[in-house]
Amino acid sequence: MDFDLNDDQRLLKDSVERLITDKYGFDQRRANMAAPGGWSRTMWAQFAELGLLGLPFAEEHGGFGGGPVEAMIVAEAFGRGLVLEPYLATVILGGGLIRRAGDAATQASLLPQIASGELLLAFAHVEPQSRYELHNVATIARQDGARWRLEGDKGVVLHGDCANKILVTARTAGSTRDRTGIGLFLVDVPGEGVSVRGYPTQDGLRAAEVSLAGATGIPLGDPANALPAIERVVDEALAFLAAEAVGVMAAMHASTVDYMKQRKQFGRAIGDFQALQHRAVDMLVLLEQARSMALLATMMVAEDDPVERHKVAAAAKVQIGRSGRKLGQEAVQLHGGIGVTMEYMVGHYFKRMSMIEILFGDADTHLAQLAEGSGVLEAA
Amino acid sequence: MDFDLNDDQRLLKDSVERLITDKYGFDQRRANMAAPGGWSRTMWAQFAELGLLGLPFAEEHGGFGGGPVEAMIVAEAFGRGLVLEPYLATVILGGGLIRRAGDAATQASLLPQIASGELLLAFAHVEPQSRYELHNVATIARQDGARWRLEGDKGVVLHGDCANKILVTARTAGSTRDRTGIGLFLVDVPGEGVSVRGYPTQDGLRAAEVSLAGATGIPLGDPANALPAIERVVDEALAFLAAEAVGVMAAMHASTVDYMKQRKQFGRAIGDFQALQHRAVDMLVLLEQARSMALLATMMVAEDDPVERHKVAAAAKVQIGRSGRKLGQEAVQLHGGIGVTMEYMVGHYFKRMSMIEILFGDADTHLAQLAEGSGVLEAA
Amino acid sequence: MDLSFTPEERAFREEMRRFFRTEIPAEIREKAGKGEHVSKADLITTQQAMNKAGLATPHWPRAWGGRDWTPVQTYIWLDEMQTNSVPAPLAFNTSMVGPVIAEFGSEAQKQRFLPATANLDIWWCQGFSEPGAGSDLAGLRTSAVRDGDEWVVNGQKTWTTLAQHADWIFCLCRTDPNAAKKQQGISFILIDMKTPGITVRPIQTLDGGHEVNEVWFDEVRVPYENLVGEENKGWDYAKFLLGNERTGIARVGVSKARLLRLRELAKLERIGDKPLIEDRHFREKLTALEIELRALEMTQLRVVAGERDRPRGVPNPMSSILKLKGSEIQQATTELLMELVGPYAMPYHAGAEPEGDNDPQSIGPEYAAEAAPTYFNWRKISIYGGSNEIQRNILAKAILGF
Amino acid sequence: MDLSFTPEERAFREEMRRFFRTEIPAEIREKAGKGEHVSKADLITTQQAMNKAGLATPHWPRAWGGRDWTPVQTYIWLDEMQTNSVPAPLAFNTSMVGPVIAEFGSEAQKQRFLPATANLDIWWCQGFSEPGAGSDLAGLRTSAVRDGDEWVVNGQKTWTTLAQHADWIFCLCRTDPNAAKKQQGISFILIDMKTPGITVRPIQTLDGGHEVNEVWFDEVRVPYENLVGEENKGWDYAKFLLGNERTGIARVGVSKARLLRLRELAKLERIGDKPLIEDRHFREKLTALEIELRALEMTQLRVVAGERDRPRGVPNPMSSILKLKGSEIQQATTELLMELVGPYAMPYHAGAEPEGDNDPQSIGPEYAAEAAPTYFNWRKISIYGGSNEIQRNILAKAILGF
Repeated sequence: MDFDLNDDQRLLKDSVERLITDKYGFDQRRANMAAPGGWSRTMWAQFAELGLLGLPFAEEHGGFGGGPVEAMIVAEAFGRGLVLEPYLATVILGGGLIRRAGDAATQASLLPQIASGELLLAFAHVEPQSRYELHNVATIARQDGARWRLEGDKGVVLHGDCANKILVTARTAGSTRDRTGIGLFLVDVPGEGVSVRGYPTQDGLRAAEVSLAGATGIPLGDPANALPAIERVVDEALAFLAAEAVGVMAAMHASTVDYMKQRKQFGRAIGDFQALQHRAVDMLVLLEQARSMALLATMMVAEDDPVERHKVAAAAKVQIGRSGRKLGQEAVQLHGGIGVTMEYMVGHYFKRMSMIEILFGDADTHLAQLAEGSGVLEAA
Repeated sequence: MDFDLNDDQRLLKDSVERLITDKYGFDQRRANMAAPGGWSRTMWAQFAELGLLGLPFAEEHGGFGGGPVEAMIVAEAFGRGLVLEPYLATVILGGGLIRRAGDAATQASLLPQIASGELLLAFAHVEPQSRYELHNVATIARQDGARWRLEGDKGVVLHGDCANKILVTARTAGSTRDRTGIGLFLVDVPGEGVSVRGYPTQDGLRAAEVSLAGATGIPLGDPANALPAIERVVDEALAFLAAEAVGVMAAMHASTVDYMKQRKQFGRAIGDFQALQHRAVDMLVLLEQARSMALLATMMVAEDDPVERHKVAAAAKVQIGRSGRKLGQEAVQLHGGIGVTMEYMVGHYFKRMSMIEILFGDADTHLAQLAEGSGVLEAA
Repeated sequence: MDLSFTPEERAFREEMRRFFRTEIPAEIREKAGKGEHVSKADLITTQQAMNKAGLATPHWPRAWGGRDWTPVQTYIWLDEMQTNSVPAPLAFNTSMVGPVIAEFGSEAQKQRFLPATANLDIWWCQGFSEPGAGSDLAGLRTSAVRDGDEWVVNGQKTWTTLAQHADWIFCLCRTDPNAAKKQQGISFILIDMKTPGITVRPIQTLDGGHEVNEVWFDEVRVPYENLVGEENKGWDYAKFLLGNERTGIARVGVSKARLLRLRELAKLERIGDKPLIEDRHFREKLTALEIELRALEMTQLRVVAGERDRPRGVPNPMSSILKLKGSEIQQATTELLMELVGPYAMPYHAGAEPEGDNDPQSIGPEYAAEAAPTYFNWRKISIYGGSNEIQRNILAKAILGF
Repeated sequence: MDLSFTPEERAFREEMRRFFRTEIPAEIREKAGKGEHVSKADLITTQQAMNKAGLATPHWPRAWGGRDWTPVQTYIWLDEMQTNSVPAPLAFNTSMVGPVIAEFGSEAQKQRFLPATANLDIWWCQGFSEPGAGSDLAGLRTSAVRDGDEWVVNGQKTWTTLAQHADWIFCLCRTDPNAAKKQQGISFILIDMKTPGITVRPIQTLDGGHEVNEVWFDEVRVPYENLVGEENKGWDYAKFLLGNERTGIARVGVSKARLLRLRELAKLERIGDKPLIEDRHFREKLTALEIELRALEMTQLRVVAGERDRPRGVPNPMSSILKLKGSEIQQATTELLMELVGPYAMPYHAGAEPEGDNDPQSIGPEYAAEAAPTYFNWRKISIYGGSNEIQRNILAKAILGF
């Protein structure tokens, strides 16, 4: 039991935080958002240079063999910076799926391309009827000679508009909500039968609607049983998002406390008012509880038992979702008028937090699912 | 639309409040509790003298023809006084059941006895398995020649230990949770086959466990279909309890505000601390929302449509339950140490509030049931 | 005590309902009900239809179009307006500057401004808040210095709602910087927005919309006669203005319409193998909110009924409860819509911006488009018009006696 | 960063678990787990068993029975104790007066008191709070005036927990009424409860129990040598005492045991036609609380791990978070038990009182009897030991820098 970072981790943390401090101020971020595609290729190259894009991959694949703690360090810093680039989509989700579902050859071919920054990926799972269920898949994959052809509509594909390849869930057997009969297919973009319509999301990031009309897909792993690998990678994404949320929340809290010390009303700093101090304290408690859950999710995400692993990832999503919403609303409220404008960072944090709440299932959804089980405590 | 009391109502309010102020101080209440049976026969006689025991009954039955507003006035004052006497059990529940389910002769015979104070009643509906379901009745009533004999166990019968007659729900047909086949029977106490074990409840009132082993019961109304009348009377009891809760909450709130103005720490009244002021304000909002719901329940309880009537009564129970719990906990907290002792009134209010929460179903139970329906708003 | 409406009141409600449903264009009500952007032209159309029927300014003095209604009638009018998703008459005109001019203005000001204000021929905006004077409004610094027949105004106002549409602004300006208390020495001045030296800079809100602005005054010359009432008495008029007509503040009708709509939408949205409306957790959340709203409706009626016995223009501190609880409920409806919509709350629709040109209905279900913008935008409800913290201070002092 | 326990730590946990499960009588653990009254004799039995094994005072100096454990070991010891429903060693002895005597007492005081204190041969109570000095402890007024070889003590203490069992009391007394600051001029004095002039008056708590008392001192004469450390330095010792061992304050293990028990009881209780545990609403509430507790457990571990780098005896302000959240969760478990039990939470069982003589199991299900008393009694958790308001003040100042 040791919460200290080792030397490599500390180095990583310092360098990512420095990058965010130097290159991800309010104005720079706005400039990045205004770049073609809504994010900065220059930043992406810097991420590659720092080794961030290959962080979780093995050295033989151009990576650094980083584990959950390394991912957490990056996520938290990215949360503070409200990073726009497709790290979650490409490295955590795309790279994760290739690592967990792809064969050795695919890994050897694609992972180095991710690490170098050439390859951008996206993961297409949401469908109009699916809501947050990963196994709710109506998109069909049919064998056509040696090829698989995909047919269906995918929505809110994170960074789907910049991806060179999209990882698509599609059904090869069974009916829409069956847990088996789901495959994962690599689809090249642009490609015949693939149409991608990109748009900004509410937090200034990007997503796309993807239509598949007979598009060719190459199966990644078992085309009849990709769900276990997908669920594992989504748990990793939940741990990443939890840490990103901690970064976002910590920044909102710090901004609120600062603002309270500076802003004067009735001849004194509003931070002198005890009622507001106590609310800032309640925000601190929310933050620290969320941080604890993010740590726990980080600790458990490498767990092989899918039930225990998912339980903690889902619990973290519940905690983050609830704490983050409350903390974010309080941060905006305590900033007053400027909190609801685009001109101050706190509102942007609030918007990102609101989208993190939604990604891969909101708090109520995960709580409902957890409640079906036997609880989240370890029996004595 | 007029929230003012008419002259008679104002007179009633004045006289009940004066009675409470003069006769129901902390020490007098404690003395009443120490009396045999846990409440004061002298007070009961005064209630009779003031006309309170016959308030809801027709003049021909020795009553005053009071309606829901009159009941609300009494309930709220009793809430402030934490009245121990069996008014709810005898007048609202017992008298209500006789009015709603009894035939003319029964009414003519029993209601005057209630009004004069001679007759004490109790309503036995809870069973070990029933929880809060009124239609969950395992106690059996069997016809034995001209008589009905009852068999079963009833629990937590409010003021069951002082009642001369107990109104017992018993099943004449169907299975335990059927809505039909339930009768209501008058059982004399003492009586053969009736055993009553009294005890104090957590709020200092009284209740009893009642065992029926072949006891004789006289049916009140249709022995196969008493549930509609029972549900109506329980809605009336819910409206009464809502108003009583408002009295309790208002007293807790007033006590808290007073205490905050008097209690000094760090050289100033704790009421000078803004964080505590804001909490007292949040309590005020809870109180006023609860008061509004109690008013609405009062307004709707005479409604003949059972669905609309029950909807509002249940909604009031939800509101009262949630507001009351939160307000009570805050009242105790803001009183500090003395709030958790028997030596200060606020704790006794808190305990009564906690029992009101439970009576005839807690907030979660009513919310769950309401949520099955089509909502509580009136469509435009 | 009679808690039901009289037959006359019920007939009045019918009349209002019929008017709103037949005389206000359905497409405007529909847009408003869905939370979509309602244009300047829509607001003018609506208010002029109401004004024509004498329903835009019922609380004004009778001589200027008022109706001498009872508080209950005013409540019913407002409730029907909100429940039927009719955009309210522009508050700056009918609830703020209009009553102030009617009460304190000169005869010439009344003639010149009141009919045009009632009919929205003049669009007013409010110049109160400043960067350094938000909750602490009396700390304002925009100055007006007399120079012969003119005022010379310098300074900056902020959070000026819809200033981009406004023809005129009513401003609080400091006219006596040496007054003993900061509430003294403030005057209430009417300024034509076309006057040279005025600059309007938009402030983009979180949802991407343009509702509020900064307004800069640089040596702006205003006729002296545009002063309302007496010099240095502006604070009194502002208090009168803010105390006016506070019962609508709970926006019960708006929340009611939204909750009814949520219930309908939850029948369309699916969770797992069933409609969301059959999900117990969602239903319980929705029902709990409906209960809070019914209680608030009753609280509002109690305040309305109490108006009868209160002096005019003196705000009832109980209305702070309406603001607190009303804002909580309104905000909760936006959270519930976010939850209802699920992943399709994420796309940002440029069409959600006022005067935007995208088609907001092209991504995900139509009703999803407004979910996040409304959630973000409505955080303002607990901030503006006296933040909820200020409301708590008012209640602590005025009701609890701290 | 390694967030798992080392093999040594896991072995240590096994050792503790085995000890608590085999050496502490099962009936005592069962009573404590159900929230039933644990008698004085039970507490003595438990502590003496622990002391015999060197487990009652691990955080004391080694010379007096301490173990030089790492913070993580101390945490594991405490966690296993709480999770297995073992009544903790009497805090007044092992966490409060013991460490103060060990640090600041004379050699004679150590010899005389420490072994007996560790073994609960002496039962201590705490004389800090007074009617006028609760959260503002430094405002205390009980005086000790030197008279030759004696102190003469006059005044009143309150909220004195289990004073009815106590052999000795450690008191803060004002010894210099003219000190410049009220924190100065206070001394820390040990007083035999059998000394003439001491009166103990019970205070009945809401649940009907007798846990706390008023203690009156009327010309109580105490040997001068019972002063601990220096005259007028008592406030420093009190701060040392209060800063000692704060990580147990979250009572995570206690809440864990209660939540696991709630899950079991919910299988017994029926709602409609099924066990309560199958009710979605109840399950979700229970699960949400479990999640909060897991987060708190982790927060506690973070504080524990941070202890290593902190000076001894200086409280970590982060422990205020443990108190705040820990009390919320503990209280929430009592609410959940009330809800679980339903109507049978209403009967008042005289047997629930300490030393009462009724049979609490005779009305309703056995587990129902403790529901309301615990709900009522545990409201104290957010009040005593520094109220949650005081914890918020500490955090505002020490962590947020207000």
